[in-house]
Amino acid sequence: MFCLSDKKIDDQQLKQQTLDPSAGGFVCFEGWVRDNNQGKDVQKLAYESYPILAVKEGNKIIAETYEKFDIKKAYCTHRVGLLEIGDMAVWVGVSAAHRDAAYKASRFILDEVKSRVPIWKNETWTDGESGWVEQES
Amino acid sequence: MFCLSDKKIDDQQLKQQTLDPSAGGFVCFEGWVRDNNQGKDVQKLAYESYPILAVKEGNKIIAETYEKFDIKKAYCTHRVGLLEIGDMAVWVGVSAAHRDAAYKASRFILDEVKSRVPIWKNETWTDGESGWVEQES
Amino acid sequence: MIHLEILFFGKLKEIWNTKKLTMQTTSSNIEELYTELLTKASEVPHKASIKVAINDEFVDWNSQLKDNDSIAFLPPASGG
Amino acid sequence: MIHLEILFFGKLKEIWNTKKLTMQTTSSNIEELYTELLTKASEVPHKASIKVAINDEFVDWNSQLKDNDSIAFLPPASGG
Repeated sequence: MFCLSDKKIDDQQLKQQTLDPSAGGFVCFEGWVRDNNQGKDVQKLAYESYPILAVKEGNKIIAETYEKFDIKKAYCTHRVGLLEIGDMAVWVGVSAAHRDAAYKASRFILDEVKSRVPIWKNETWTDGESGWVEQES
Repeated sequence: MFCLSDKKIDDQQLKQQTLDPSAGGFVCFEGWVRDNNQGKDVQKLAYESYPILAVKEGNKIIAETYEKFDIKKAYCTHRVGLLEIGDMAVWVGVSAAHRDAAYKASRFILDEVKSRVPIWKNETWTDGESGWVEQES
Repeated sequence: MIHLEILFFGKLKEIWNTKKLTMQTTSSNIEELYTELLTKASEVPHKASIKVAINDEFVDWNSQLKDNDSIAFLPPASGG
Repeated sequence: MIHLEILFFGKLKEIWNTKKLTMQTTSSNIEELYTELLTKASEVPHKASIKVAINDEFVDWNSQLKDNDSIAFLPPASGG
């Protein structure tokens, strides 16, 4: 399942949802707000989203993941709104019988979410300026 | 750092050690004892190790990881002794500025640990039999 | 004449200086509507990178418009 | 004659029916020692998959032995 959250992401709860007694492997990715990005000192940032479409597209990605990879469970939550340095921006968790599927599915979800889910990052830098950030490769 | 542990792995503490304010991504792998393996129902299992050599080889892998990938921190802990279903057998965590390095370094550590670190799995099945398990591909 | 709601996201809000506007138009598809909207833009955006949605569904640039549609223009995603 | 300690791990413990033995030998390297030990094995293991350590360091099969060395024979790792 894919969710948007305007509060701190509860990664422990998400992990509990992802666990499965028949799964031997669990891969999780967490993206945090760094104190710097693309050479600038970041003070805080905001993620804007198009909520209905974001949830729809995110869940389409999760459904594709279940089709493409031999996994047990997959969850992804993306934070929106105002975030501080060190806040978690995105959490992706996958459980699977074998490690290869868990790694590949996790990476697939993260890459697809970054490129397809309508969410946009606006950074405020320590010099007081702010701006929309283009996707990094 | 690579460690062996004969007690339950404290993944929360390991994660705290791996976090880094300049790192934007964190990838973690957890391997659990499944209720089945290679078609047999597993009741419990034991990991035997050659402790001195295991710690030496594990830390050699961590050092290679820092050389090969642009990462901030990497930790791996492997459980040894008697484990129950659902216990965590191995934890690998990597923090990095970018997701690609975090994923690749995490997978590298896991694969190398599985193939090079002198640890052996002995499973007890629900039919009462037990045996040494060959590495899965 | 049809009545439309137009939504802009991310940096497109700055280019059109609004996040939402309503309008009457004779444009019959997205392509024509976009050309019409360009007259109100403060700069010309990189069109190839823009995605379009009608009523909360991604659609093609040649999609037809009908009365009371809600059209969204989306710059490249930058989440994660 | 040198005095050695031999350690077996994993399923090699079952093949040699012990996890540790001490012995006197005239074998001068690992290769010779292994051939000598095969006479005490309950079955012939897959040699190509066995790794060897002397005094807690991985070594080659042609490594020389000296008095009081501790030699370990390790089947393929199966951790993780």
